[in-house]
Amino acid sequence: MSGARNRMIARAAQEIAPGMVVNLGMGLPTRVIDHIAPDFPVCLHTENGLTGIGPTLPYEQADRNLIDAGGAYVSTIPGSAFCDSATSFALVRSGRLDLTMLGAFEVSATGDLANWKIPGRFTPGAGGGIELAQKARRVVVLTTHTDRDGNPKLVGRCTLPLTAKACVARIFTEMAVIDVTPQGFALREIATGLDPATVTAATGAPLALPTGQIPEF
Amino acid sequence: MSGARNRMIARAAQEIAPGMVVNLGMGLPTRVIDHIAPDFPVCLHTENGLTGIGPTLPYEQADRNLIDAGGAYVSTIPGSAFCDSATSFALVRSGRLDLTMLGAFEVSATGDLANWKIPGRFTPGAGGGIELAQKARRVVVLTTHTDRDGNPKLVGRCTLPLTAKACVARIFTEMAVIDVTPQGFALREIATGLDPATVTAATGAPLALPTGQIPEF
Amino acid sequence: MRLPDKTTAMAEAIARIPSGATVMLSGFGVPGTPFALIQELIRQGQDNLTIIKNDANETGMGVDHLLAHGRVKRLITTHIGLNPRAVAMMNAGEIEVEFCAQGILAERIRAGGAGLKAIVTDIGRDTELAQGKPRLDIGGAPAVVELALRCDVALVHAAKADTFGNLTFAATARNFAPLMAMAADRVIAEAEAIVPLGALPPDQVHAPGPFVDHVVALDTLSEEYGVVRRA
Amino acid sequence: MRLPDKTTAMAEAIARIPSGATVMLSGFGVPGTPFALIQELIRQGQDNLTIIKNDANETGMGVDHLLAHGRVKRLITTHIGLNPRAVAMMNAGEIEVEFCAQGILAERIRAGGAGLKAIVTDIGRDTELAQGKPRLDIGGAPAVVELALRCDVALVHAAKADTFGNLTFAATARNFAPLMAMAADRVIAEAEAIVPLGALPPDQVHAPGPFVDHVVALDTLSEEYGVVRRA
Repeated sequence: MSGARNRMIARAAQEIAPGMVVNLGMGLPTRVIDHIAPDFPVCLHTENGLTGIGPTLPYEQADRNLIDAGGAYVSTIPGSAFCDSATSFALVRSGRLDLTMLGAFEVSATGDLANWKIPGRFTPGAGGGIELAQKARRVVVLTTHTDRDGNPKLVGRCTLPLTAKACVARIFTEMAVIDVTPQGFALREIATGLDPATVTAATGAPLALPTGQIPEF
Repeated sequence: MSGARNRMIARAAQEIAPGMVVNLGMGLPTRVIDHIAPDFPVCLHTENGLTGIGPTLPYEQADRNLIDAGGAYVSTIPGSAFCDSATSFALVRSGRLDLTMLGAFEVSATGDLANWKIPGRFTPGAGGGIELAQKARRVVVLTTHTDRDGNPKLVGRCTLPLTAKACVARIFTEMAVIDVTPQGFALREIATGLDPATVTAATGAPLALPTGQIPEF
Repeated sequence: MRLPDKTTAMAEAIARIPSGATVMLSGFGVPGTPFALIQELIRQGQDNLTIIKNDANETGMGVDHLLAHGRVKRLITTHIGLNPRAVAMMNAGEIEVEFCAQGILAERIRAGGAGLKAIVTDIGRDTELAQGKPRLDIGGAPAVVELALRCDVALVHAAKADTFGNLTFAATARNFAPLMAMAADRVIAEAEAIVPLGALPPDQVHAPGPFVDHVVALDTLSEEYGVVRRA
Repeated sequence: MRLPDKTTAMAEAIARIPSGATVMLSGFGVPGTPFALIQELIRQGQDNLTIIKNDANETGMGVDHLLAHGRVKRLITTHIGLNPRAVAMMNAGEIEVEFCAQGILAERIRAGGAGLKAIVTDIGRDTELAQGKPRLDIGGAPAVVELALRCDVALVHAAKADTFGNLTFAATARNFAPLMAMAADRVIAEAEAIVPLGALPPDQVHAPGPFVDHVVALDTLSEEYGVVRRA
């Protein structure tokens, strides 16, 4: 993984405030866990029925019955609790989830998220993504700035089937930290060594630049 | 309690077939428990969250946290389980309750049951009665044949607010065992020493008599 | 990662309840009723409350104190037959009472706790309890739309709580507590014992900590919590 | 009173499933999937099945065997991304797939188990998953009516079962099992250990015995139950 991507993940970890209940989606978001200090007060939730996720375990130490929603073998910490799938999503839908970090195929300038279906190519199903995107108190996205073909993933309007409308507050990419504002995308921070014009060029919708110095990560 | 009433309760106990899940409502139905043999295979359910009710306990042995829905201090047996109120009624509504025995203010010749409200006089609320009456696979009623003023409780049509329509299959009183049939009330068994004319006179709707000998209880 | 500490002094927790609030109370009869939190609510004086509880307890206990002190505007319940004051106040128009089938009350609370808008059921279809409620045809049969219930604050009684708010309940004292603990903007749990993180096995927790905001220790149990001697 | 014995031989229990049945399978990935009951179902040959499961497992495991043997007509699920065969069969029109938001699948199953007709939710409102579903206005906002799901037979995996069918589940193997165990006309539970009545403390039961019809002992656990070694 590139240095910029690692710095993006470390930067995303700072979104987590003390005392939060947080769900980290599959893929890049899961890596955020490596940047949370052991004594940091936070409850990590996984939708397959665990509150209080502990460190990921290697094959030799894994419990066959204890995984996260991405299939990784995880552990418990003092104060963890298991619950069934209905209770686990009750927590999500009733507003107890302070923050979720999700992956994306596309994010629109109005915060729409598409991350579950590429018609004709890949339809894995939405899993728990719709509820996480629609009901977490704050939704941030971790994604590469462009897809494999170099096309922007930050777009004016999603072309793929939606996961949820107007849900994304902030986007972390290897290039930038970008907020979704009532006026559209707004650049907040930039990867060290990049200039704003490069980010703008890789973004599929207008990107408002801050006045003055742009913080780097 | 009169001998006839005791015999009625003993007779009602015979409704319980081996392997059933049974809920015994407040009042007379609760007394049925005294007529179930210790080795009889049955699961008694109480809607406040216990499957597998054990014997009622005297004050000195009572557990302050362990009551039935009528407020009696009960006990567990090997294999009992506690659950929350939602799960407890899930069992009732989803068809897992084979039999319930309920009290009644009125039962109609079409099996309508009224047992929760006497407008202007007594409105305690229905508690769990509506769901028990509407969803148990078989609903039988245990009641005095007439009210305190001597008025029939078995009537052509209920005048009191209904608990559930067309739910009662059989009625046990101190006078008789009476089925609700498509043709209305039908006498099945009679208390020892009574003649059918007395039962008919105390019943507020036509009562079909069997041909031949009427079994006694 | 470590899990935050939610232990709170009782007065401080109850002070979060404003007058006019909707408050859920766990308990079916005595078991599970948060008598101590109710007493503190009475001491602090909040009034004009909407109370959601299975029953109105009995004379001199729990909800009855709130009624006697004139703190209740409205009661959503299933059965008040054991509390003559509740029946009398209802008949006199001093409180509004909304009756609900017991399991439907449980499901409406659970639906609120599960972030659902409503449930659809045929329960009570033929009764006056369904009057005025929206109807829906499901598979050719008429059904009733029962709206989800949420509240500002839920007060629940637990046997044990850890400092993060994981709760366990004793025997039939569980009843409505795990449901109400999901359905409130703020959940205050009183516990007979507060145990350290890790003392409750994760597969034996009845209400997960993330739903709970405040854990309040009960130093002693008042007489109300005891076995009721009946005639 | 004593509680009835529901222990049943595996072949006898599975023989109650007819071809064409709707079958729920517990499990989220490996944990909780009733691999042994699925293998017996394959051995007996029932086909034309509607399967309800969170996911389609992975190649060579659980649901994948049913797909490979052509036993599945329809799959109601949330995510099949880890099973290329399921994706390919769906794309080729060899199976029908109904996708559901994961928590809504859980709630639809639970609603079936709770004897409700439907739930009303705003989840998926803006997605194609809600297309064609009845709409309802709740408090001025549009919501979707999601029908309750029930099945002919639920196959669930338990860590422990007593002879009456009280079940406990290990860690995240719980997931859909307690819900499916409520929502079936017949529930068959395979258990890693069958314990005598009284061995499970009544406040630690995850699925109460009255919901369960058959308890099947697992003598050994096949490789499918183990930890998956990933690249």
